[in-house]
Amino acid sequence: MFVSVTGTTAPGIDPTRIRADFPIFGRQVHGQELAYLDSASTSQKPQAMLDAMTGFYSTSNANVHRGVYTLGIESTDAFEAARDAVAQLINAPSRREVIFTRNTTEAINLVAKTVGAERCGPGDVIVSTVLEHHANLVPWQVLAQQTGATLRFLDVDDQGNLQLDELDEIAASGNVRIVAVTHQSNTLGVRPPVEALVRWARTQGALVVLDAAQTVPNRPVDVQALDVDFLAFSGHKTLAPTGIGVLWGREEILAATQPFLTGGEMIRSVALDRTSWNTLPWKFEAGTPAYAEAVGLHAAIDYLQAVGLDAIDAHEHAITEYALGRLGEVPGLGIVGPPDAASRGGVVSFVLDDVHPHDIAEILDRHAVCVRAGHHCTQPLMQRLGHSATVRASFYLYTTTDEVDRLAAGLHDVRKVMGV
Amino acid sequence: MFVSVTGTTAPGIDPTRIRADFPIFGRQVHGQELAYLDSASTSQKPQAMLDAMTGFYSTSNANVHRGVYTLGIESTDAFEAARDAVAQLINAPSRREVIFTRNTTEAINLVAKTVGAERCGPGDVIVSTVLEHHANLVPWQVLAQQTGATLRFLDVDDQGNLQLDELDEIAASGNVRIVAVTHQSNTLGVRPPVEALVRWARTQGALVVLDAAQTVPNRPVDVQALDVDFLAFSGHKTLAPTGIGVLWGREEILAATQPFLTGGEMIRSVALDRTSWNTLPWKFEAGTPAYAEAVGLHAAIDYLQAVGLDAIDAHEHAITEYALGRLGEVPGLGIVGPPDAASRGGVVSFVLDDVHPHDIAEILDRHAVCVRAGHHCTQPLMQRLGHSATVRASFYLYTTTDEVDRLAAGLHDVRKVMGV
Amino acid sequence: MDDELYRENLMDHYRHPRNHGTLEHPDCEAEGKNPLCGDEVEIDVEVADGKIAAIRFSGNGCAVSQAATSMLTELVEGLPVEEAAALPSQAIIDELGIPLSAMRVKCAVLGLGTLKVALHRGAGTPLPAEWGADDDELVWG
Amino acid sequence: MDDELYRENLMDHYRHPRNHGTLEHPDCEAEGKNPLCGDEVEIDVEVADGKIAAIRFSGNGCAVSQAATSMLTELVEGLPVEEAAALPSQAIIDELGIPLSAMRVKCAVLGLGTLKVALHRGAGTPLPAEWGADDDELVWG
Ligand SMILES: Cc1ncc(COP(=O)(O)O)c(C=O)c1O
Ligand SMILES: Cc1ncc(COP(=O)(O)O)c(C=O)c1O
Repeated sequence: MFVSVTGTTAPGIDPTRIRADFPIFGRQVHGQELAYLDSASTSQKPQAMLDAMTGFYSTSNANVHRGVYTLGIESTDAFEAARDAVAQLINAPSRREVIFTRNTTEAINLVAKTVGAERCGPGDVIVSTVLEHHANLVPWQVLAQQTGATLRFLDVDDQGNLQLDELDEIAASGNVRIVAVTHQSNTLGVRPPVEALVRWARTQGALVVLDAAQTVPNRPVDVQALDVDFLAFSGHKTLAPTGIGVLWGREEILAATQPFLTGGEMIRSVALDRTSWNTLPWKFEAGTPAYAEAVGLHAAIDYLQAVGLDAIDAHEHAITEYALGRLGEVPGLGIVGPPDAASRGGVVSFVLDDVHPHDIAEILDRHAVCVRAGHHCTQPLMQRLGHSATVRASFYLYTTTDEVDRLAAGLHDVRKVMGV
Repeated sequence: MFVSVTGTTAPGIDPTRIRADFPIFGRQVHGQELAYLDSASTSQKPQAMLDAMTGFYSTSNANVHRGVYTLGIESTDAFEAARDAVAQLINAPSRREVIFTRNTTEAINLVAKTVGAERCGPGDVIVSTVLEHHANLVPWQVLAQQTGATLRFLDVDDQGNLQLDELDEIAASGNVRIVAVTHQSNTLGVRPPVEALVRWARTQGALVVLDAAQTVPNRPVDVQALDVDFLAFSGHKTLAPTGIGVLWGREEILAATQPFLTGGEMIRSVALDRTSWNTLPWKFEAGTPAYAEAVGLHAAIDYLQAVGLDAIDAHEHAITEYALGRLGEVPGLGIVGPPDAASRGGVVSFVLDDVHPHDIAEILDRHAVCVRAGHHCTQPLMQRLGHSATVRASFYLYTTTDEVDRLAAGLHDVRKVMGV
Repeated sequence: MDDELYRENLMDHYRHPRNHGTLEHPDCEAEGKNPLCGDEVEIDVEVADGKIAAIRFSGNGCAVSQAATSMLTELVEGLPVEEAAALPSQAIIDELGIPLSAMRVKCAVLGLGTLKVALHRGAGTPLPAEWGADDDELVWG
Repeated sequence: MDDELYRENLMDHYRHPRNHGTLEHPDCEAEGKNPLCGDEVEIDVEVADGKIAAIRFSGNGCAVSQAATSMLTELVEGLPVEEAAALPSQAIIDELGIPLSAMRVKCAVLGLGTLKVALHRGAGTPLPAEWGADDDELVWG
């Protein structure tokens, strides 16, 4: 194996050394070190990122794009350098295509409420999947209701593998305008066949919106290789602060689209009766942006690239394989989603006999093991798979096999406490 | 005078001591200490606020409203405690009325695109003023275009005082639905007669949207005493981080209004064909919120309240009076806006002979004096007053008379360099 | 591990719920749901002489929600309807006797809320404002 | 104060702009605007034998924008049109000889951009992509 999963030896990632960069791992819960297995929900933050933000506030803070004085210039430069870092991270053809939002959710709403609203109407079809996080589902539901377009969902099999057999029927049912799909399910870790879907969307003349909230954090993502039209992700899942996300979109589409929010920054000139818009990317960034968070995102990207996104991907794969093995030893435990580590990310959902996931998560917390319990903002998927809730453990560059061992040990204790 | 403006003696604020709490004032520009006179654009940050955010990330960070584990509970509690602090700051009747946004701009857009879009149509009238920041002007322009409503602007006199003489004519012209007005002009510092406007709006059955971006930071603001329906402000102007703002709105209106952005957090339940919304305030907060920024905002509010908003208001008033005096000594300098300190905030706009404001700001920067030059996101106001740009100095709790003296000295140098 | 959280009494109610099932001829009934967790309970009540003569519940969800509802049925059986309808949340939290986070409090009071909805429906009295649809994350049906 | 920023040469051009005014019979003309700052310039050009025979400008704005345009007119007078149309931004920045922030660079190149728009219009050639409306904050009319 390329990556050490014992947490101590080269080559690849040594999560134990990485953990030393994250101050929260100095924290104890119930007298024990943290086993933080909820990175699919949000990531922890390296000191370097926190220092970058604090340092920025302490030396260069001023509003961006406005001041002609030194601080204002430094602040603007730092903000725009973060945009360059994002463009480079996802291999965007142009920095003008990188729009800062609050999070993935706002990024997808922005597309739905601008490009989507302009392009959809009765007779048109929007395609999504039952795998989606609510963020890539509800905005399309609302768009369909508001425009009269039809919303169709691709189904999954019982392990959550996306089914493409309805594509022909969907194509025959109307003009497919938008295909909105996740790059990786936040609940199951499964990665749908995005390439095939993109090829099909191209034959339909449809735009593809890729929800990359679960993949930009942990492996190389290249918008040009993916050949999608829009891509969204959240800073807080990529070691960066809350309050910042990214929408990447093709320049020719964004340039031809009316703005979303309006106000300062995004205008060229304003008269009482008429306003003209700024150029890209600022046309889509109304008001004072989260510029200090952008500085934090830049530092987070630097950190991720210094570790190496290929290495992070390999580490997550290895840890997931290890976790599937350890969880397989817990009697009564059922994996929800694909049973193997192939073509999946660092996320494992499971149930344990008829013990309620909340009880499991709460008992695990007594072991300082942090996992999520619930529907993971994917209620339609849960319903499709016949669960009201699951427990989810998710991994990242700082996850050790020791944490996985503690999860497994905790689950044995859950069985004891709950008497199963 | 209640407040010392010499910066050293009691009672009231001692800005010199306050500055010690703000790490950026340790910074030098061109070998000189900062004279930061651009707080109307954004505020500087106290160490206590930075520490609160870093401390939060280093001990309790987890996604909110989701985890049943200890970190998730602490994180949620911290986020919701920030909401309570905001509610208390502006005397909101209920915490359910406090919605976190990115900034003032998003808050106003939210109102325009939900309540505004639901309530406006042909024959309806939206009233705004030529004083407004673009953030409280362009969204209403767009709303008028999209709904067929008419947008009317109240004019100002040559000093920027709002004129109410057209109200009868406007009332006769259609159903007045929304009155959007600033609590204080960010360009002139002038405070329009909001009370009279609210009384008039009540006779029309119109909703009042108050842009309080320039007042929440520096004096007590009470939504119940103001009797408005919506109020917006930005964290970054109130000692808090970028990436967070607040919309306060009346509960009965918000409860009856469809949501804005959709996705996680803001739902109650999601099926493929139908979604029901969460209760207030979360119905209007889609996706992972800027929860760490909320923690920062909470610390900023604590800091402001420890200093005392009445004292800050008095200090700004005193500093403004002092500045108007010193600027009056500069030959060729013309104040844009009211010439006196009565009923205005800590903002002074001016021009100097025919020297371009950008040249002024750039030369002042060589003295480490930070001021803004331009239209201050109020192009219609500038046009109305016959200026293409002004220089703006703005003050806050950390502003000293020494900084004002350095501004004045810098302006004498500008005259020399520019040969006027 | 510190298993204060899942005390024996709680686990006993969870594994052996009291008054579990349904009533043939309930005078009032209601169901409650905590959509965030997926906890569900249904409660049937028979009233005689202004008192709760019989009560049964069914449902599924976490141990806290189900045990709390089981305990609740024992608490209120025989009580005057008004008294049961006025039972404070703290009563049931005390009965559970474990530390509860804000999120788990919702699980704990789901049964109580559902009972109150049922009783108010039976009496034809309006629901107190704090049990209204827009005031809490729990949903009644 | 360190007045490197506003060197004598720059201030001289600002106070005494060269080639200021308009032409009676320009072969081509254009105006440029920097909406963020409010800087404006108008440029008239007479072409003879493929060279810039005469050039005049008017406008208002900051010292950098006006001085840079004044310097520009001296730089290009007599130059072949193609050569002037290919003049790099750096040429004018060097001519100013002062440190410029990104924001001030826009002021500095406003005149040059406007001249290029005029020359391309006169020659009937399309504007190079980098001078297109959506590619820069400057606006041409
Ligand atoms: C009066 C006023 N309204 C609105 C805004 C916009 O604030 P933001 O850019 O934080 O959205 C500002 C600040 O620039 C302002 O001063
Ligand atoms: C796949 C996926 N999409 C969208 C989201 C929403 O992200 P955010 O809450 O940051 O907007 C998430 C995270 O919860 C996610 O995992």
